[in-house]
Amino acid sequence: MIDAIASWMLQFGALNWLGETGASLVAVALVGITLFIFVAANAIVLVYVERKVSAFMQVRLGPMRVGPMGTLQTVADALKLLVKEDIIPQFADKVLFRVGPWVILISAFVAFAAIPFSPTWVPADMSIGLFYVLSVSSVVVIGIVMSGWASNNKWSLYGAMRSAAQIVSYEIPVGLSLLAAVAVVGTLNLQELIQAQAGVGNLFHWIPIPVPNWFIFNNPFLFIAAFVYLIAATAEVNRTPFDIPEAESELVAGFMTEFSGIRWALFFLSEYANAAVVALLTAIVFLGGWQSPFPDIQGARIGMSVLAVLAIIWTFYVKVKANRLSIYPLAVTVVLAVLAWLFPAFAQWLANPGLLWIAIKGGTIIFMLMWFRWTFPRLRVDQLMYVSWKVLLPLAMINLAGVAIWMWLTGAINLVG
Amino acid sequence: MTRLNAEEMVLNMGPQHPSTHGVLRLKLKTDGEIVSHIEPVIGYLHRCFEKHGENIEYQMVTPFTDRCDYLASMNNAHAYAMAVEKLMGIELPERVEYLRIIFAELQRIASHLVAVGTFGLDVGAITPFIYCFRERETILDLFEMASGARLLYNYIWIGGLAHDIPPGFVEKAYEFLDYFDDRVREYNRILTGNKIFIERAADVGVMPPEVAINYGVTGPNLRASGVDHDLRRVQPYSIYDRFDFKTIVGQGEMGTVGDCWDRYYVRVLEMEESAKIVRQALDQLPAEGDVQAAVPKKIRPPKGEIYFRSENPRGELGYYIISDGSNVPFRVKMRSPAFCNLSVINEIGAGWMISDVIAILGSLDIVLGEIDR
Amino acid sequence: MTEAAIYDLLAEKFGDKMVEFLGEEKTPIAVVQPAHMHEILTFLKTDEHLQFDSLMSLSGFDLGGAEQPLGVAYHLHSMSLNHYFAVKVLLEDRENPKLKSVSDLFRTADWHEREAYDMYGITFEGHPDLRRILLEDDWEGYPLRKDYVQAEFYRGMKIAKEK
Amino acid sequence: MGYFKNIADSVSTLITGMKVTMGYFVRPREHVTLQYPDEQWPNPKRKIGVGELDSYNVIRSKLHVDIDDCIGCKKCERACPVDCITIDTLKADKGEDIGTTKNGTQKRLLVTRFTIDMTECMYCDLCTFPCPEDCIYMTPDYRFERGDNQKTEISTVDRWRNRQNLIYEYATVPPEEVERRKEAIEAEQAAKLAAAEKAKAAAEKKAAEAKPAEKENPDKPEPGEE
Repeated sequence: MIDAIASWMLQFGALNWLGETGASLVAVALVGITLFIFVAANAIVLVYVERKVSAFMQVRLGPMRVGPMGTLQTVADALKLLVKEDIIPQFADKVLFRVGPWVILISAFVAFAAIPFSPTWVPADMSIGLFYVLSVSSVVVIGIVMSGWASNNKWSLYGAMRSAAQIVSYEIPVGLSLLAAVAVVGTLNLQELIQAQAGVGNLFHWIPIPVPNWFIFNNPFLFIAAFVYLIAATAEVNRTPFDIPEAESELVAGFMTEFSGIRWALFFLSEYANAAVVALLTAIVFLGGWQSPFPDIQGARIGMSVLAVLAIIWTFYVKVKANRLSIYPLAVTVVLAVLAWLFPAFAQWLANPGLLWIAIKGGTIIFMLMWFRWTFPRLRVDQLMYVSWKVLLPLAMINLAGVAIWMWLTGAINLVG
Repeated sequence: MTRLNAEEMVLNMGPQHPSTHGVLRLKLKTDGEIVSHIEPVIGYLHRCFEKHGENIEYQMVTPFTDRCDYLASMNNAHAYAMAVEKLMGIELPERVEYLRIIFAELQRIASHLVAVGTFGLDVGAITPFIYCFRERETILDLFEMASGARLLYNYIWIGGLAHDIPPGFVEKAYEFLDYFDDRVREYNRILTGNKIFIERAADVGVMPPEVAINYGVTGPNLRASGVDHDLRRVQPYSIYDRFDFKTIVGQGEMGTVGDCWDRYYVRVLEMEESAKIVRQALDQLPAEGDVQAAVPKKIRPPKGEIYFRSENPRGELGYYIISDGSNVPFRVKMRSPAFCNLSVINEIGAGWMISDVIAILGSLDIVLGEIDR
Repeated sequence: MTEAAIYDLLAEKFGDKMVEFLGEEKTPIAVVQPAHMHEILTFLKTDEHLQFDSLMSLSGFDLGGAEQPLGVAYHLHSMSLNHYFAVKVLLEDRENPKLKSVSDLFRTADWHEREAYDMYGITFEGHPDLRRILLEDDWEGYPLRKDYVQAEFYRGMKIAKEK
Repeated sequence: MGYFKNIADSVSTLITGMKVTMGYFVRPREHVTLQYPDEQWPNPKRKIGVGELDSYNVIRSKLHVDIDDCIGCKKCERACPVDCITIDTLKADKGEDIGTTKNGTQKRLLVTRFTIDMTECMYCDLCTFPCPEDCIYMTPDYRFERGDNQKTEISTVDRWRNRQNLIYEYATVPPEEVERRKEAIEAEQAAKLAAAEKAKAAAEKKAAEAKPAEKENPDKPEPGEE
C-alpha cells in the first residue's frame, strides 16, 4: 500500500523532486497519520458505544445531552481532557511518568500497520504479519509497568504488577490458539490467511450445511481455538472479567490512578485501540477478515432470505416465550432481503469483500467484549492465572494437536510423503 | 542462598476508596497481594449522636437515629420508639403496629438490596447494582408517599406515626410485592449463580459461629455462620410473633458455612422473607385507627433505665436509655450492629488477598454512619 | 432463667461482691463491685447453667456531678439458652477511673471499651490496644462526661456554632 | 471430573447472566432514568397534615412560614432539634390591633425576626406539628440553586463561603418600625424604671421620716408596693 501511494504520488510531475525514497517516506507519514486519526476516532466512537451499551444493559439511557442522543458527548469529553491541567505527582519518576502512556499508545498503534482492512488496503503487507501484531501488542506491558512504577503510588504498583503477570500469562494461550489457524494455512501473512477463507463450504467439512469457508466454521478445532482466543484476548486487553490491573473497586484505578488529563486520555485511546486490534485479529484469523459471507449475487440473496427466515422464527420464539414483540431484527433483515432481491447492485455490494465486512465482524467482537464487561464480576488474580494456565493453555495445546489430526482426516495433509 | 529482603508494605485503604462503603480507613499490612493484618480506623463520620441525645428532648432524637444508619432509617427509628415506649409503658394501637412492621420490613428489603448490589459492585459486577437500586427506588417511592422523604423519614414517632398512610398506598405496596419476586430471580440469574461470583465469594472469609458470637456479630452475618438467631424470632418484639416467616440460616451451598457467598445469599433470601411478612401485614392491616392516638403530649419517661434491642437489617440494634425523669434523655447509648460486625474483619480477613478483603468487607455490609454514629 | 434467679445464683456464689439488684427497672440490672466484675463475668460466661456467650453491649455512663460516679453497664445474652442478664459497676474515682478489661472474655468488648475510654476516660486494665476510637487521638477531655466543657478551638478550627 | 464440571458450569452460568443483560439491551425503552430538567418526577400538590385526599401525605422540601398567620409562640423554635429557626418578637402596643390569623386568633406579638436557616434544616418536619396556626410547613420547592433571597450581588465564591443565600427571613416588619417599637418599649421601660426609682426614693424618704413613729409596726406595707 505504501508503494502504491508512493508511485501514485510520483505520477504527479510536481512531486518528482521527492525522489523514490522521499515519496515512500511521505507515503508512510500519510498512512501513519490516517491510522492515527482512525485510532482516535475509534476511541471516541467506542467510548460512546460502550457508554450506550452499558446504559441500555443497565436500564439507563446513557449520555443524552451533547448532540443528538449524546453522540458528541465523547468529543466534548476528549476536549475537556485535552485542556485539563497537567498534573505530575511530586514524588513521581517524571521521565517514566511522561513516557509510559506513550509507550502503551504506540505499541497499540503500530499493531495496526499489519492489519488488512480490505483486499487492497493494508498499510504494510508483511510476510510475518501475525507474528508482528502479536509481538508489538505485548510491548504494552512495558508501558503499563513503567507508568505504574513511575506514579509512586502503591495502588499503581499493584496494578502494574498484576498487569505484567496477566499479560505475560495470556500471551501463551493467545499465541497457541492463533497458531492453530496458522497451522492450517501455513503462512503468517494476514492477507493470505484471509484469502484462504474464501468461498463456501460445508459446516465442519462434513456436515452438509452451506456456510462461508471461514476457519471458525471450517474446523471444529478452530472453533474452539476462536473461543480460547476470545477469552485470552479479553484478558490481554484488560477488560472485565479480567480487568484486575484497573479493578476500580479494589485498586482505585490501578496503574492509571495518578494520571489525569491528556495522559489519562492516552490510556483510554490505547485501551480502545487494543480492543480494536484484538477484535480485528479475531475477525481476520477466524472470521474471514474482509471476506463477504456470500460468494456471489445469488448467494447474497439467498443468504439474506435465510437470515430473514431466522429472524421470523426468533420473533415467534420471543413472542411465545416472553410474550414480547421483538420487531427490529425482523424488520431489518426483511428490508435487506427485499433490497437484495430488488437491486442486483445491492446484492453485488453485499457479496463483495471489503471494509464493510471486516468492520461488521470486528464490531461484533467489540460488542462481545462490552457485553462481557457489563455482565460479569471480576476474577481474582490467582483465579485469573488458574484460567490461563490450567484451562486455556491445555485446551489450546490439545486443540493444536486436534487441528493436525483433523487436517489429516480431511486429507489436507498426508502423513506419508 | 541469601534470602530476598522482603518487607511487609502498609497499604492505606481509604478514607477515600471506592469500596470502603463510606469514609472508613483500613490499614492493611500486605505481603504482595496477601494481607496479613487489617486494622480498621474509624471515626471519620462521628457526629456525636450520643452527645446530641443528652441535650435534646426525646422526640427530637428520632431524626438523629434516622441518620445513624441511613440505609435503615425506619428500623432505627422503630427501635428507638419501642425503647422509649417500653420505658413509658405506652400501649400502641393495632394499626400503628402493623404499619410499623410494614415500613420496617420494606426498609429491610431496601437495605438488603443495597447490600446485595454493592457486594456485586465490590467484586466487579456493575450491572446487578443498578438493578438492585431500581427496586430500591420503588420502595423509596412508597416511603415518600407516606412520609414525604426518601431517605431520612422521621416517620416512626414515639407512640405512633407521623402520618397515616395515604390512599393508594396499600395497592402500590401490593404491586411492588407482586413484581419483586421476579426481580429476585433475576439477581439470582445474573449474580448469585454466576460462576465467577461464586469463585470470588464462596469459601472466602469464613466466619465460624463461635468467632461470630464472641465478636458480637449479629444479623445476617451471624445467621450466615449457621447460628439460628433472629431477634424477631427469639425475642419477638412488636407483633412479629403473628407472622409466618423463616429464619434464614447459611447452608454453605457453594462452599463452607459462613463464607462471603452465604452472607450474600442469606440477604437475598431474607428479602423474600421480608416480602412475605409485608404481604401478611398488608393482609391483616386494620382498616381504621388513629395513628397518633397513643402519642403522648409530653414525653417524660419515669426514672429508670432500659436496654432495648431489635433486629436491624445489619443485626442487633440496641438502645440503652437512662432516664432521670425529665424530658431530655440522661444517656442514650446506641449499640450499633455494624460497629461489632466490622470489628471482626481482622479475624476473618487476615491471610486473604486484597481482592478478598474487599469482598469480605462488602459481604459484612457495613454502614459507616452507624459505626461512627 | 429469669434475671432474678440469675442474681440469686450469683449472690449465693459471690456474696457481698454483689452490691444490689435493681429488679424494678425495665431492664433488671445487678450492681457489682468493680474489683470483682471480671471474675463475675467469667463465671457468667463459663457456668453451664448460664452460658452467657455474647456481650450485647458495653456502655459507659456518667451519673453526673462531682460525687456521682461514672459507671459501665454490661448487657449479656446467651445464644444457646436464650436468656439475658445485665451487670453494672459504679466507679467512684472520677479522676482516674480504672476497671479490668473483659476483652479477653468477649472480643466485642474490645471496641466497646475503647469507645468507653474515648468518651468517659475509663481506663480498662489489660486491654490490648486502648486508644481513642471515634475521636482524634489528640482530642482533649472526655466529651460524654457531664462536666465536659466544650473547647473553643480544635486545631485552629472553631467548634462552637456561629449564630 | 470436577475440573470439567467446573468449566461446563462456568460456561452455562455465564451465558445465563449474559442473557439477562442482553434482554435489557434489546429493550432500551424500559429505562428507569429521567432526563431531569426536561422530565420531572411527578410532584403532586401535597397538603400539610393528614386526611387530605391525595396519594402523598406531605412534602418535605423547603420550609416555609406564612408570616401573616404567625403568632410568635416560638413552639417551632423549641421543637427544632438543630436550632435552625430563630424568632424574635415584640409586644404590640396597648390597644393596637396587629391583625388576626386565618384561624381567627388575635395576634398579640409582633414577629420582628423569623429566620429559617435552610443550610441547617434537616427536613425532619418536627416544627410543623406543634404550630397552633398551621402556618409553618414544608413546600414542594426543592431547588435552592437560584438566589432569589439574595439581597446583594455576591460572587459565586462568596456564596459558597457564606450561606446568606440560604438563610430565609420571613418577618415583614420594616426595620424602622422595629427600631421605633424598641425605642418606645425602652422608653416605656425607662419611664417605668424611673417611676419605680422615684417611688422607691420617696418611700425611703417616707420610711426614714416615719421610722421613729412606726417602730412598733414594722409590717406596714411599703408605699411603693401598692
